[in-house]
Amino acid sequence: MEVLDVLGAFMPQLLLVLFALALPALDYLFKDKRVLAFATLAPLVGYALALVSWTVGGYWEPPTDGVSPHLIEIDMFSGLFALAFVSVGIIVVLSSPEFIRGERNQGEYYALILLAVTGMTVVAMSTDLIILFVGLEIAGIASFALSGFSKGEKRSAEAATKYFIVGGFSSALTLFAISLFYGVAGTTEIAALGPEMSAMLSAVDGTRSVAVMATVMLIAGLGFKIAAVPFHMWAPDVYEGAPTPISGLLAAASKKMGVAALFKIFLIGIIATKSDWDVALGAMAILTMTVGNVIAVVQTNIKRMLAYSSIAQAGYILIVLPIGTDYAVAGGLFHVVTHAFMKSGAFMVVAALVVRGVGESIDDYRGLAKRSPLLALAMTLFLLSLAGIPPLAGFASKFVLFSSAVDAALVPGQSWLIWLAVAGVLNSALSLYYYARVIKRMYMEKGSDDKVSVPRMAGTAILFASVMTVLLGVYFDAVFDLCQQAAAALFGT
Amino acid sequence: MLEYAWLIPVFPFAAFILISILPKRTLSWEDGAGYAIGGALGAFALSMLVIWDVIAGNTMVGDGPKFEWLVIGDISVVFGIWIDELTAIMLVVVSVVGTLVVFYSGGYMHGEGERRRRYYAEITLFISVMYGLVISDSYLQMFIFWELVGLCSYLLIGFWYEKPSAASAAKRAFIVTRVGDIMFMAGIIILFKYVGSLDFATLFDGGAGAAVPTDMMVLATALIFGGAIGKSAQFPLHEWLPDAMEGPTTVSALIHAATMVKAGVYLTARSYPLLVQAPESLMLVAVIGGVTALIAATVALVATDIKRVLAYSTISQLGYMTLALGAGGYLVVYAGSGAGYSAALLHLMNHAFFKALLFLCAGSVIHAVGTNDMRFMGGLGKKMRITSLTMLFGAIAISGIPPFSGFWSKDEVLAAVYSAGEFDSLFFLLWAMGIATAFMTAFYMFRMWFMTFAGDPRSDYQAHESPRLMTVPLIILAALAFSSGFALFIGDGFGMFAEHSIGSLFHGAHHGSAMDLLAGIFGDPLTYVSLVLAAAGILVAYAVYGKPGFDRSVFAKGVGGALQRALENRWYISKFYDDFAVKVVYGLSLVADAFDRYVIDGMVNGFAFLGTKSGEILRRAQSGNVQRYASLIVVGLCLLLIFMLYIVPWGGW
Amino acid sequence: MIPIEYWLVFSSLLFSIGAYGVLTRRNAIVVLMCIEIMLNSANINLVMFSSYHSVLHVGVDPSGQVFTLFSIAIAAAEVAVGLAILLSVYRRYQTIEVDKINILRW
Amino acid sequence: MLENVPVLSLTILLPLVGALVTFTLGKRESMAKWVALAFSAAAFLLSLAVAFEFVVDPYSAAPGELDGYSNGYQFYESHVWIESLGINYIVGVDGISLPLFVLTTLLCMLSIIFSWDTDHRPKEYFGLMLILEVGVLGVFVALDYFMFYVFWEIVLIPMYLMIGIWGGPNKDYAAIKFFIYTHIASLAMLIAIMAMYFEAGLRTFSIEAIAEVSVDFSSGLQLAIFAAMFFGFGVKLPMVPFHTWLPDAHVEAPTAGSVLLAGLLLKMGGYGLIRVAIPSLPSGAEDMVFVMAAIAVASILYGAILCLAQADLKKMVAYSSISHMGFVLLGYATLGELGVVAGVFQMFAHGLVTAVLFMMCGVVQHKCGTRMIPLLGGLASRMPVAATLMTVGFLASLGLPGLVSFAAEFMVFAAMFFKWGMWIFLPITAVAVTAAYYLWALQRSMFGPMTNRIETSHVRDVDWYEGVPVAVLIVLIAVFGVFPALVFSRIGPAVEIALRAFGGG
Repeated sequence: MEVLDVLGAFMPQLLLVLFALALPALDYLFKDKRVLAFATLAPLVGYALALVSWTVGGYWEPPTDGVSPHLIEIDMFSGLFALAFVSVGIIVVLSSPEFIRGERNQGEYYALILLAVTGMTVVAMSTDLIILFVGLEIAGIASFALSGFSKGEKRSAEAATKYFIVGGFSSALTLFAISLFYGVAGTTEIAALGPEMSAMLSAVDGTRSVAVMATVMLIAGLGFKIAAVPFHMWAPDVYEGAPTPISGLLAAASKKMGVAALFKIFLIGIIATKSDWDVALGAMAILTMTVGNVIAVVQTNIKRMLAYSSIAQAGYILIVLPIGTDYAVAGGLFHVVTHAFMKSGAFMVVAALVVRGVGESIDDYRGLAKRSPLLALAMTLFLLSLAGIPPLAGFASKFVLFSSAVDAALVPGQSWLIWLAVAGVLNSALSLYYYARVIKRMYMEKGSDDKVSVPRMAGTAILFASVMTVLLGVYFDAVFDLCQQAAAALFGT
Repeated sequence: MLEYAWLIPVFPFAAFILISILPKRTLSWEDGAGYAIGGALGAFALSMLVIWDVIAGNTMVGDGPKFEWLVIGDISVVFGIWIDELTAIMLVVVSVVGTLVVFYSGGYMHGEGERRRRYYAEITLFISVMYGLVISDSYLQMFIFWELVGLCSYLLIGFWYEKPSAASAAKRAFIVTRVGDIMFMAGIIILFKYVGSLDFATLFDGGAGAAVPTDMMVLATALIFGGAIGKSAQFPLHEWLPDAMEGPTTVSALIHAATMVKAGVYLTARSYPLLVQAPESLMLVAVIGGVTALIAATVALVATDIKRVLAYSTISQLGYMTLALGAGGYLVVYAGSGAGYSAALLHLMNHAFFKALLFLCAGSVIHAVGTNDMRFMGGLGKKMRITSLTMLFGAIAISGIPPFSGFWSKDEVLAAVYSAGEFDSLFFLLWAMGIATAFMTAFYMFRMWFMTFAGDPRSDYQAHESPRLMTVPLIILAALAFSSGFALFIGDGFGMFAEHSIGSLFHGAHHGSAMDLLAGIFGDPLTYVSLVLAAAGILVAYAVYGKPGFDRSVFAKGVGGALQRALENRWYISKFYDDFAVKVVYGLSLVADAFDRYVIDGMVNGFAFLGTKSGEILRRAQSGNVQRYASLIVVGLCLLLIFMLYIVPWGGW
Repeated sequence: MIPIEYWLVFSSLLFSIGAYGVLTRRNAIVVLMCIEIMLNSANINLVMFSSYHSVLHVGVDPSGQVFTLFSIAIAAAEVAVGLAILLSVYRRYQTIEVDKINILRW
Repeated sequence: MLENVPVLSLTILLPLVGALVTFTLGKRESMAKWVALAFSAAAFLLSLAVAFEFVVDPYSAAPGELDGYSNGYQFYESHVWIESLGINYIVGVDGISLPLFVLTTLLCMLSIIFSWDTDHRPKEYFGLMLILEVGVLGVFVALDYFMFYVFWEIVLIPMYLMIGIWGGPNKDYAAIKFFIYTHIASLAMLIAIMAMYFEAGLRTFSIEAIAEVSVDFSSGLQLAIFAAMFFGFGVKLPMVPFHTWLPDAHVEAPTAGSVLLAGLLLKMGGYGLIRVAIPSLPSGAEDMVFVMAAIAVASILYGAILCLAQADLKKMVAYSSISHMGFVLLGYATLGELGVVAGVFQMFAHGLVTAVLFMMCGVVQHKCGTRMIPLLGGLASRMPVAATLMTVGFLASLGLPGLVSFAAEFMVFAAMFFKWGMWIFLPITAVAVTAAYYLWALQRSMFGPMTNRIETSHVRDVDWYEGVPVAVLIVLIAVFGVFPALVFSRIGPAVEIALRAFGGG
């Protein structure tokens, strides 16, 4: 039983992996491929319920004993991230059956989704650079394969190639950075990085440049994951080429994995050197949101537009790092949660429309309000939420996020942080322009008169996402409370 | 009785409401003339009672019923009624002329059909607010009615709105008088600041007046007089009044001769307790009055439109009153005499009667002939006996021939101006201008009369005498035009009115009996100067226009020609305003519009364009080549490295 | 013992060579191999630092070595998926030259 | 009668419910206007009840006599909303918000009546109108910054859609410009709100609670926050040079949209300044006084001058709003009781008057098919009632005494003179310009000979659903012009509280 105790903390992951392994087998057994989707949903929903009952209700305590304290740790922080990842997983899986109907090897598709989610949760829980890297790679490799899943699609293959090459390159950067950190700190445990490194730096000359190099390479490597400018170039291509539900997964979950990793490394590991990297990251955050939004303005493909909007959202979250207060982290987490719903929701609407033969061009959305009022309404909700219009979820989280910059800027000597808030709100306004353009197409222009019905399962996913988008905007007390607990957990206070 | 004086405006106002909202069928005779007459008569009756009370020696100055208009903190604006002798004079004018004009309208507007309803609504509204203006007990209340009479004037000038000239004249009248109103408003705001109240009772109390610094008092009184300049059509804001003749003649008679345009004079008279504290303002009043009197009279010399002649004459006579008030102020300040003041008031009343008479006669003529242009009239005297006779009464009265009313007041005015010269020799010049004006007045009035009634018809028309509804008011007014000057012999040379109205400032104009007064007037050589000039004016008019065969082209030569052109172009003042409005103001607005469109909005659009354009440019970087993407990662990495090592190396390791 | 700088220079060179290859080689297979080189340079670092830490610290620090094992396994998996993707690309594009794969852009 | 009834919440809720009902009508589209009218009328009646139950001078009332009374706010409700951030649901009205509150329900109801013949997507049209009403009402009663901001932003969406769907030919540009321009301004305000929240350090967004602390903020910070708020509210107001969204939005918006835009949305800016910015940040306000005054005077003059150049009747009215809202700002800039009360009253007055103007522009548009003044002329003979109503509206707008705007304008001028003396001659000239452009427009469109530049044979007079709302408004304009004390007496005490920080005004 000791083995099981040791693995106790890994139980959820093991469960997911188990199902992932079983799915290809199920693929052979059942003709009705929807079974696969339900089989995928089962562990995800179970996991989600467990997480909810723990984080929200406090009815269940996750196992935290065994070796896990050195490698992974289940706390509010990881729990919240895991909840976000699993929620996105559920939404993606729900809208997949209709989307990939007719594809071969659907079992693998679902299995890969489960694996990707597994990897992400591992990253969120990791306390050690080794396990963090492993998690990144599990999720990464699974998503390389997923983005190339539509084998009949030229674009899908291309997306996979690009994703894979840039992803591999970034993995190498990350690994090299980790190796350097390991070199200057002598440990791979995240919490010990800072103290050990300080000791080493004062003991050995010339290590500063190595440490800076390591920091920079880590920013680059993880910057790839969250698609921060200038490491973002892959994102639009991949989001456009990948199967739409997978684009949703990448934008809403995979990116958040990068955020989790960044938070852990920068805010726990090397927080001691904050004054070295905060301006650089602040500048990068502003650059990221601006470039993302500015290019999104001129996009004509909705998936590409959403991709650029994701880049911008990454910029918003990035401001947490230079601010570095637990309120900011809570805001960042909150935005991770809300963004998970609104961005995946938006992609799922696109997916549902693709299923019904509506194209991916923004112009194809003309008159959608007449053709499918519900989908148009849901899309409007998601887009307005992304733009930060109250009383929707995106507003609430952006409010906390930007306010954390204001909060920190009121501290003497840090007033430059106000520019993060200013850049954030200006970018929000800019983003409104292209979101509103889609709304305009849907509501103000005339399109074809054919009605568009809502695919049932995708509809469920969209409904779920929209309910959450509204709920988290109107009443977010409980969730924000969780985020604050999670932030406290991250800082260990 | 006085505490019910606030009911005076209520009668015509009720008529206004009824005429406005009653369904067409229930409106009786002439589409509401009945209601209008009823309202006017009600107000007339009540006014007479009030006047009776005033003559009996009762006044209500600051102690009547009150209406709290608004309160902000410790500032409270309260309205009430103010009845004194000055009010009584205006009440006489408004009630008599107003009632007669409404009667007259019953005949004059007969042919207007459906529109009569609007006419009666507007004219009753006017009468109502004019009463309101007269009985106001604070500057603000007065200003409110002041603007409302302006509104009615606007509406009635534009009565025939489909005529472009009428629509334009209405607008012009409103805007030009509003320039004056703005000054008025600024003036009372100044008083408001220093005294904290706009009640006459507070302001005219000597102590409150001391609260205002001297220069501010000069400014405030000058600005308030600015309101009078606009409303009473004084130079340089006088050009709207001739244009206002586009309205029905009844309107010209009532509003633009007898009542509303007197409001400016009334305001100046009302402000006397303040004006006498600011001699500079008094001089301004006098100069403006003198200049106005002269300039308007010159233009009237050549006008061919019968109503325009009367309009310029009105302006000129208003200038007289203003001049008298200005000079009277000096007399008050330096001699303690109210002669100028009482002269102005007497002239105000007299002028109201004879000018209303002249206008209504002109209306009668126009009604009969169908044109305003005197060049196409002539020879009407035989066909329109009553009209020509009553108009002759008016012309004599205005020319200052004794014993008609105009003589008494005009003589008093000139005498007052002359005696003010004792304190500032500028008044001698003004007196000279007044005398010259008297000459011209006699000339152009008889020119008009001769051109209209004498000689032979110069065009084809079937003229006939107007109906009784119109001629009876003419006869009544003619009687008044003859007799109202005798009011000079009431109460110390009309000075009773002055005395009570401005209270402690001075004592009666002339002490003594009527015989003393007469002796004073006819014992003064200056009286004969003006008489001779008036008679000369009439004679010249007869020579040139009354007798056939005079070659008038002699005027059109040389300097005379240039002068005539200048006069026909109204000294180019109107043109100047038009140019100012069209070229300067409208030009400015066009420039501003372009500025708004291209500079301010251009910046907004520029930002938007910048956004999309930079998006287009940045988008090109997304070449689709994955190795470029990877290269950019390396570039970014290097930049970050440089940034962290060299640009912002905060240290901390 | 070989001075640590030598190791660092070596691994950095290796890394740079790999990176250069990724950025310039047009054949996707070669790009794949260059990524492996980069990963391996990191592995060298890990192993090297592990042994140096063992000298500096009291006792043995195995985590670098362990890490290397993990990363080798991951690299293998990555190559497997990568090759599969390249195969699928070849089917669609009839080429695996990375600069020809660019219908997704702007 | 209204004790223990959450009447303000109900008033906000009613249109919301109405909107949901309207949206779910399905095929029964023709029912939409009835539903909308019913709910907006109910809200109007409720707000009237509030107005009648409102205690004019709460300071003279004995303690305990007033239920739900807090700091001058009546019908006060307070509930915890988001505890972790200190966000509460607090509503209440005082003398400043009451006139605007009633104005909102009134104008919404009248606009719905005015839009009676809307047949293009009526469900959405009336539903959005009700949502707009919810937002505006919320802004006027919210006493919590977060709530305030939420309602503030809710307003944008229905207006964006109204312009975008039912707008004129250039609607795309106008709608997005309106949306983004005013959104940017709101965001500036949002940052200011955040700064106040954190600097106060009370963990509450309650406007009252923060105001108690924020008056003692350092003057530099106050200035910064006030500047941000001023920008946020000022764009909405709108102030020169941030006004260019307004003419575009108005020209393209459907008539009812313009009515609500000018009648209510602009008021939100003015309301925000006096509810939030000035009382909470006295030192900041004092430091900005000259900026405020300069901008106000510029708005008054520049707006008026621009009106002269406009050929589009509606655009002219739109620019006139800039000019008239400048008076609000000018009143505030004096930071004295007189000016501020007058400014608040001017908002109320402008709400009534501008609604009439835009409705009449709408009538001209509907009946003649164009609003371009050069194409019009002589319409008075074909549509006498419309001409009369329009004339009264124009006269009210140019500040004719006896109508509602005069009291406000006069008192603003007085307040300005009290404070700055002769500078008054700058804005006061606008009075003449205002008269000029209104009367000139009237002359060219309604008077003169009948135009032959457009087909006029089919031009009719106003329909009942157009005439009734305008007539109601005109009656109110006259009533409040003669009895402004009805409103002033309620505004006064509230402003006194608002200006407490300035040492008794």
